[in-house]
Amino acid sequence: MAATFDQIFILFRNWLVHFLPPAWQPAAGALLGVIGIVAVFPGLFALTTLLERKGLGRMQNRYGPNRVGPFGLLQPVADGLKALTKEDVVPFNANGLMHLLAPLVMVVTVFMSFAVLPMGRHMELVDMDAGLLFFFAMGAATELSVFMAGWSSRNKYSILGAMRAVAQMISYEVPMLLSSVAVVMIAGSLSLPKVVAAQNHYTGIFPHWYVFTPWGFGAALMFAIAAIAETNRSPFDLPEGESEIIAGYHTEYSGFKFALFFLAEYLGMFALSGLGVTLFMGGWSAPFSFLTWIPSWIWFFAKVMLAICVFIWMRGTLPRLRQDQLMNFAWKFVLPYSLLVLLVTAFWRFLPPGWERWVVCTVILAVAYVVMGRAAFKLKRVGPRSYRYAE
Amino acid sequence: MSIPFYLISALTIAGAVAAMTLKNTLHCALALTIALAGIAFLFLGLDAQFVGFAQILVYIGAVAILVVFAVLLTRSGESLLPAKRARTWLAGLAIAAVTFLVLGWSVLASLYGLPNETAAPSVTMQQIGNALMGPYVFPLEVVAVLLTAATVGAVIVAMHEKARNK
Amino acid sequence: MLGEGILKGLAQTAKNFAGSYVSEERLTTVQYPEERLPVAEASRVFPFLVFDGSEWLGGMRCVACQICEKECPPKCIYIEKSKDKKPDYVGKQQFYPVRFDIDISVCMSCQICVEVCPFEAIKMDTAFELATDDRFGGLLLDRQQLAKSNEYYHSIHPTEASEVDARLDEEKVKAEAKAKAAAPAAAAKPPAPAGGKD
Amino acid sequence: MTPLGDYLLVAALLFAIGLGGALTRRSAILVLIGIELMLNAANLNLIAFWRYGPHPEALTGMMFAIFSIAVAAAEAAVGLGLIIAIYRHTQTTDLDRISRMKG
Repeated sequence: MAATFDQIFILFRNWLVHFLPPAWQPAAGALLGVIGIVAVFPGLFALTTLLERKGLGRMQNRYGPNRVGPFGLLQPVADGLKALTKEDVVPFNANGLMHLLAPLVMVVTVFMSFAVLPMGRHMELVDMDAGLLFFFAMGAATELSVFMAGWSSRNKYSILGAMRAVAQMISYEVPMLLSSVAVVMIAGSLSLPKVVAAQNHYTGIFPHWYVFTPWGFGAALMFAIAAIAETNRSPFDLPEGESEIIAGYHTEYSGFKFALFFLAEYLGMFALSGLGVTLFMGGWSAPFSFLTWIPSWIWFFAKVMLAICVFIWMRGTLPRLRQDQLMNFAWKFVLPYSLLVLLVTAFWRFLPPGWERWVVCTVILAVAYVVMGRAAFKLKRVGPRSYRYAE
Repeated sequence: MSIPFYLISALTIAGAVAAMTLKNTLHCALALTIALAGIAFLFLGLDAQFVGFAQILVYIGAVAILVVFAVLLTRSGESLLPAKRARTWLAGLAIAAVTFLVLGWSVLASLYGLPNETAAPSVTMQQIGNALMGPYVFPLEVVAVLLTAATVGAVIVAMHEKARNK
Repeated sequence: MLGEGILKGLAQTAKNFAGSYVSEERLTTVQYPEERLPVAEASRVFPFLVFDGSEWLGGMRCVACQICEKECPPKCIYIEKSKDKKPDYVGKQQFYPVRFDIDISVCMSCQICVEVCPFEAIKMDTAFELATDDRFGGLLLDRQQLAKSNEYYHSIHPTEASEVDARLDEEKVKAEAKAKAAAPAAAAKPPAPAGGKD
Repeated sequence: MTPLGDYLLVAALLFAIGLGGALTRRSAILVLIGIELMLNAANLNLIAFWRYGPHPEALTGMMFAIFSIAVAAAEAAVGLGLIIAIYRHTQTTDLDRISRMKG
């Protein structure tokens, strides 16, 4: 019974598709998969906007939105309606085509990066041999659309915001790749379902997730920092911070195009937290061995929502980093530490399994973290500010 | 004779021509991106998955944006260049046409000798990894050193004048 | 160690988040239309005209002396004096305003008119839900809209109202005593022309 | 299955366009874009020959293409660094005016 419930979507799709003549069946199956993704994630996006505003409210000792619908559940519908009915103002000498193309390219590329995420047992849309590389290739394309948005609205603030956003996304993409390469080194394959399969077994009741190994925890930490920076969220949301340069690269956007940017940002959050969950927290595998009867896709979406709550938690807590602090932090702490994590993963890979490799790796990572942390403090780049103006 | 091949190659060539002929330098940079994306799809058409994604990641993800940054930093985005073409532009075009004729002729002349239909080789990442670590480990290290040198070199070359000769 | 501050901050917001579900008094939000915060006693929004008794025009204390009109910094009070007179609370014949308009879109609630009014005729109201859809006429309140009873005054500013009433009663007693004292002198003199004094 | 010849023709055309652009345009950045296109055309040939070659499992073509992409990226980085330095020095990216070696 549990197996059928676990594979319910696959069986449902096969049942739907078998009405068609066999020639069209694979295409129809793929189409249904795409429709599934395009329906589920914008729905989750609507839920997350509400979750975010209520969560932030509760953190600041106030209720979140509770006017529209019971407990504010219809708030996303209200926001969506507002975004759709707002007038879509395009600046006079803006570059019409690029101004329209930027949000579309961003949303399309982010949606394409969902193709490789395994959302359940056998539930990845495309089982690519180089799935992780495809994911990052799509991530790289979003930077270009950010720049197109910034440049095509021909407004000084949006160009500034776009340049800052692109610089930030590029400098945090390198550590993100490096930390996921560590996982590939251990899992032995770039294909995400194989990565999940490598983590999907248990000793006693505890799973073999990579986040519980020393190198995995270090890599997960760096991946989390890079993911938050890659989606321009919370402590790293300088490019679109309201108090900074108005709204950065989407200053000149309004109405539907602005809603598309908003959707793209949240889908980017889902994609990256989905990838983080797949790489480090065992994708769709159950947290304890006695819980495996619960369907696999429930675990994937539960972990993704947990990651989204961490995003929101960070947003409710941390002040915004300045551009020079942000870039220094990327190149002088996150990147070196990711390289070190890669080295430690190599040790882990080639040391015989046993307590020695646990000790060796943990000691190296801990000492490096403390030493580099203090060094970063001493350089006054990352620590509390002692200078009046950024030189 | 497959339709997608013609579509993609038409897109690529259109992007390349646009990249070379547009007046505004920034439009050229974006046309270059379209051409690079087209080439990436051609690689995927040739079942070279790894190279296709690497192409997207490296070229569209980094090089195209680098070009765009350069265009903005040297402020050649706004000012339309007075004379679009170099003084010796006619000679340039002639040379390009001649090279294309020679290459085209050589391809067409040897067309019958080229193998047309072969089974698509299934290349797994495992094989690429082993090849990179096996016979090609030396070039890999050389490229690593080269990339580091290039990064450091580019930073020093482009570093702010005042900071450099301090 | 890098990141200590972050962890402390996260712990704090987590405590807030959890606490808001556990102890209700953490949440200071007042659901406005349903629940309301009690209006502070000394709060002021726009002026209103006080009248004694039940009939708003007869009992109106304002004697159209136009001091408040002159003193009002943004000049948003417009008064026209009446031709005839009417008795005030002491019984003395006084003028009354035929037109007393306040433009509340201009008024800045500075309470100067209340301070300069010698007759305690204008006080500050606390009603703040004054939204209208008519931008011009709707925000120019005439004397009838401004006139409110003394009981209402007592309800919004109890202490101040009682002081004012005490002062007015005291003056009334003094005026009657003076009138009683002046009455025999008036009788000794040839009877005064039939004045309107009661 | 598209025959090898078509890929070679497309690559040749791309190469010619890149060469033409590099030779005729005045702006340094556009010359660099032209060079980028030529390198990509060469990559396309490499992959085409690897794909239709006698034993594709040797992966030689693909390795060449991977290394050529890496080298081209490095070259683009250094090239643009040079262009920015030249621009900062001579305030122009117009190649006809930066033809003197003087200081």
